Amino acid sequence: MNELLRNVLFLPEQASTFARKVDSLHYFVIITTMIASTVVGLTALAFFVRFRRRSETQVTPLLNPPWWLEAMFVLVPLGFFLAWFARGYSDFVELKTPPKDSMDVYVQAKQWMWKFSYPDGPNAIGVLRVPANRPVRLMMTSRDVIHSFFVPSFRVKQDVVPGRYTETWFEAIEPGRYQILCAEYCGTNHSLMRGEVIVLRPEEFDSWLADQRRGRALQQDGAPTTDEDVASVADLVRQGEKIAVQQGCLKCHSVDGSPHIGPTWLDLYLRREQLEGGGTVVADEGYLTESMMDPRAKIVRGFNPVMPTFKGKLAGPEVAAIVEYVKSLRSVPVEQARSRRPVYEPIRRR
Amino acid sequence: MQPEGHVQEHFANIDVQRQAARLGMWAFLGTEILLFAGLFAAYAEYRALFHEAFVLGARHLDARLATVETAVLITGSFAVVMAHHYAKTSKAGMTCLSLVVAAATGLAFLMLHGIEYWHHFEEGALPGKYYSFPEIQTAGASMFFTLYFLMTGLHSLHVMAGVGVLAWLAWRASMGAFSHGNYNVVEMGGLYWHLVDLIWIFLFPLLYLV
Amino acid sequence: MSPSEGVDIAFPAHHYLNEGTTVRSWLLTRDHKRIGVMFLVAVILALLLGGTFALLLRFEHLTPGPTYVSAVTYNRLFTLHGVIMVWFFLIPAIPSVFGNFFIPIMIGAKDVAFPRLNLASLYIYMFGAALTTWAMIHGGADTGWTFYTPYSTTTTTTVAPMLLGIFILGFSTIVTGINFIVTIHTMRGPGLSWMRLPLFVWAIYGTSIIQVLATPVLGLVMLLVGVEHLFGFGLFDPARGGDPILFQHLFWFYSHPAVYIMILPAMGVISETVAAAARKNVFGYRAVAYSSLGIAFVGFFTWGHHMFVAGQGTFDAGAFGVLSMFVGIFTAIKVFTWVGTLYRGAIRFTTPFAYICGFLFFLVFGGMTGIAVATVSLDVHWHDTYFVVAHFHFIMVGAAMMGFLAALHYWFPKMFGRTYHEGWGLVSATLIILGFNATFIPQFLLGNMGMPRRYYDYPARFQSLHVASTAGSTLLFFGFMIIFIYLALALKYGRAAGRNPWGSRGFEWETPSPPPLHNFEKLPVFTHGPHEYQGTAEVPHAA
Amino acid sequence: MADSTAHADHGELSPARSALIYVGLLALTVATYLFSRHNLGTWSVVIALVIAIAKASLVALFFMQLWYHRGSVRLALATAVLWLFLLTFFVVADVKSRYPLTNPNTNPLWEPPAAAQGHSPPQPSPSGRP
Repeated sequence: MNELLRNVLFLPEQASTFARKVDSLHYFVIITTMIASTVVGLTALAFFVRFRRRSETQVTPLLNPPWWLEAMFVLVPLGFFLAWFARGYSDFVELKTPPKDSMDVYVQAKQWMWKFSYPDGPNAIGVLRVPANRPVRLMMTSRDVIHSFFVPSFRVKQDVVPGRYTETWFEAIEPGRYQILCAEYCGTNHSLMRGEVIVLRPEEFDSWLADQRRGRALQQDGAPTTDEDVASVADLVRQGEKIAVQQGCLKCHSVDGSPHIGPTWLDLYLRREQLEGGGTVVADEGYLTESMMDPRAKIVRGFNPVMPTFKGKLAGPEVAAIVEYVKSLRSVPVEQARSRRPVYEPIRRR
Repeated sequence: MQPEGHVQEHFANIDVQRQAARLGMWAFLGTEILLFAGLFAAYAEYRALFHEAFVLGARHLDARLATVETAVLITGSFAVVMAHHYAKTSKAGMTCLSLVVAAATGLAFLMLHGIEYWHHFEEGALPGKYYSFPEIQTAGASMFFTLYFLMTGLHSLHVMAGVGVLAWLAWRASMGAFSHGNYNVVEMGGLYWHLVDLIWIFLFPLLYLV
Repeated sequence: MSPSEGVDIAFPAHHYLNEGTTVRSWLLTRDHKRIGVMFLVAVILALLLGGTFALLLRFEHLTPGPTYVSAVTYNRLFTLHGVIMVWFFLIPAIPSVFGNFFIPIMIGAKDVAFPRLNLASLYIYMFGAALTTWAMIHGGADTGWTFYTPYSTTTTTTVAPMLLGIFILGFSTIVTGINFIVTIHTMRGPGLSWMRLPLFVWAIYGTSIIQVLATPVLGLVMLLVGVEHLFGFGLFDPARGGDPILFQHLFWFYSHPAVYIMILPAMGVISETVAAAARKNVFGYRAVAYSSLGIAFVGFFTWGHHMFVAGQGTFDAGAFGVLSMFVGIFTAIKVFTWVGTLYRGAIRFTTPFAYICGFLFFLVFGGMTGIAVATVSLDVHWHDTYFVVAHFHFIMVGAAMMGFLAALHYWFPKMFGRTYHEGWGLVSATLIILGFNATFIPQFLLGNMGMPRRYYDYPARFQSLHVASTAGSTLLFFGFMIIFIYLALALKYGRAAGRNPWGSRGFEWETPSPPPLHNFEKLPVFTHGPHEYQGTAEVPHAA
Repeated sequence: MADSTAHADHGELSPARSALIYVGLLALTVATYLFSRHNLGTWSVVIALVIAIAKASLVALFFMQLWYHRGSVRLALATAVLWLFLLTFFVVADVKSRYPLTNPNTNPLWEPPAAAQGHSPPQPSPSGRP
């Protein structure tokens, strides 16, 4: 039945857990719509044939509906609509709250291409590799205008707002290749901004990831971008360390916890810092990047404001790499596979 | 318009015509309120986001000068109410005088506001990419001044339009056009001026005091 | 009802058309009927222009790659199609043409409340149209009619003049809205209480409330985008802390009520024409009257369903989702009433009735798909795909256009005193209904397959449906051409229609057609509601 | 829709009453200024708005003579103010209930779009795509 209806309505295959749930509501809504409109059309035609005008001076009675008939005709559609809303909204909230153990992928949309970077894995242009049967959370941002990440087979779509992060998640259920399209108008080649999600079996994915991390598979998937040097070093964290050394961060920030000119980076991530002018701040990605761009905004108590600003000197991906590097400096040993942050609380509880 | 209140041919009587004019004016005032509604919504959102920058920005603005401006506008409103009263009791001279006073308060408001703008131009507290004000550097500071200039700028445009209307009414009053039979136009001009004052009554605390 | 051929009816000697025949008497007229006719000409020109853009878009989609237009031109074409059809045809169509012409006649008034303001509305519309045409010739914007920031503020195409053109046009809508509200409130004839008002007047009253309360926010948004585009104030610029989603809030706060500005007058027309075609009183007058107001008020609470996937909060998504469901019930009441009016009526199949049938089917199907798209989880897949394109074209071309054509045919005898050729009317109606289905049913399926909107080049798997849709659109185009041909011919060669060719008990059929300058020989006194046919049905052409 | 056609204005705004209201408005203006001098935290917003609403209703009811005209005229003002509140409420509710990182200022990673400004959209062919 599901396959029949899916083909009749030209729906793409259901390749994610969310797709199957949405399609069942979809069938119910579309079938009710078709029935209702044909019933109205046929009744109108039946009334026409039955009550056509027989003579010019024909007299028609004055009829007004009893209140209950009118009330029924309001409440019955309203009942349908509210039922659809209830089911629809619960699915939507579920789509908006990614599960705790989902794998993190950073997505960067840029005028007319997609770029995916795994926190502790490789970068890729236009091709997103994900393991099957595991939730994947996408943290998406755009470099210029609003785009929209849309995978028809997963029934998932989320606008990508410039300068901010929007998030969505999906759990692919069967391996295969599924097309990514941009759904929000973003300029001349909005229609050519396509990509591909390649769903691999979990063990296949882990071996691919391991290869990438060892930097062996050097050739990049999809087309290399011309105007941006794609980091060849597989590991974003190691790349962050390389940049931190180049930029001279480590001259002031120690990585082993010893006191230095600037606060140490060991266990810095998610630590509550006491600020100079009173008040505290949690050192999350936001604070880390802000203190790189605008060091004097929030000074940690006990340190003097000597840090130069890196605004304009560090591009977005480099800042992200340094932030990853800071996050990886933990006195507790780093678990390779799982990424634990940022901590997600379901939206409802807050 | 003949002096004794010309009833346009398609209205039943003078009262219907006045009620029609009043309803039409109020519908227009409704559109003005909604025009500013968009800006109030933008103000509410950005205040919720950049609370710190908005408080610093408000503290930086000259609240004393703004209080004087509010008093000036309220005086203008009072003058218009008196003009309406005089027009109804056919005192052409007093109507013209109070309308001139009202227009003068409008000009005074614009001048005071001009001084404020000049002050901001000097110190570089300008909207968007022109923002180069050293004192407030927190996130969203330029947003406060963007909203400040948009809201007060749009309001000043309306004050200018109001002064134009009042001047035209004053000129008509000096020609003796308004009397007990025909004071409706003064009431309409007054309604518009009161709305301009009403909007400033809300702009004043939101931008200068909180 | 095709007027009986035999009787030759006298064409009234004096009427508003030959009151003054100089061009100056037309350009400076304060007669609401002439302003209505001038708006009709302007609106039809806009329809033709917008329609040709639609055809260009459809032909471009015959093949996936570039067919005959470059990407930038295609983006400009769909922007212009959107802007012209929304602001220059659909919003002014029924209120400014038939509202202007018939509201004073229906409520027994000589003219609208502010005649000079009414003429000003026409000239503001002309000025806005001229500015937008100038912007169109100079490249025109490529941002879509929604002007989403930050693309609209960072694109290098001429966005500012088009924004100014729409800003000015907004005033024309506001002024028309104010005019009608005051006219209906203060100038009803003796004995005409609110509950005896014709349903078309109720619909136009609801539309005017939306026009007056929603259009200022559009004016502000156009101003803000223009200022941001030219001077970079940073209100929506993400780099300076601005929020592009705030623009969407302000834009859709206007644009969703705007779609009710487009559909509500059409519903008013259908309420009139159904009662006249079935020669029966409307089945539940009070429900239809209040539902017009219901749509006008509740329509303002639902704009967020355009932004479910734009990054909106889950609370807002839920609130807007529920409220969108409530708007649907008012349309449901109206549909129930129209079908109920046909029950035990005396229906004659005329061209307006053909459009009524088309209207009913498209409104129910379009409306229900609208509710489906407002169901939050389904919208995630459908948003910005051809499913949404098909939904709003079902409502705008399917319902609002059918309403406009029904009004044009139903009131053509009253406005111009002549009747059109009934046979050609039915031919064009069938062509349009079939052509419309052939154009937009495939687009529903395209949307399901995941074909995004505003795509110049598309993956090959969508091609067959695009070709079907293009074929349908040519059918639709020919349907419209036939209408304009036989209506233009009827202007000159149509038979004199007489006072009441349809035998309708609407108030507007009391005056001769075309009506005299001040609408009535003597002011009517209202003793009963409209469309009350019980008792002896009046024989048509009683002079 | 209370019907308010053609009925005489009952009662008038006498000069004495309008002078009284004028003085009241000035007093409220000074009061709100004084309140704002010392920072009362969130209370300062509430007080400022309460005083502003009081002043606004004085102007609307007496100066604009809503006190003397019933019906549709009041409805016009009430609807406009309700729409203002409606728009503001949903915009702020959206900002509060959004995914936190979608709001501005928590992510200064974003540098000014100097690159985007210079974008000339009609690039002949997108990088690397057919």
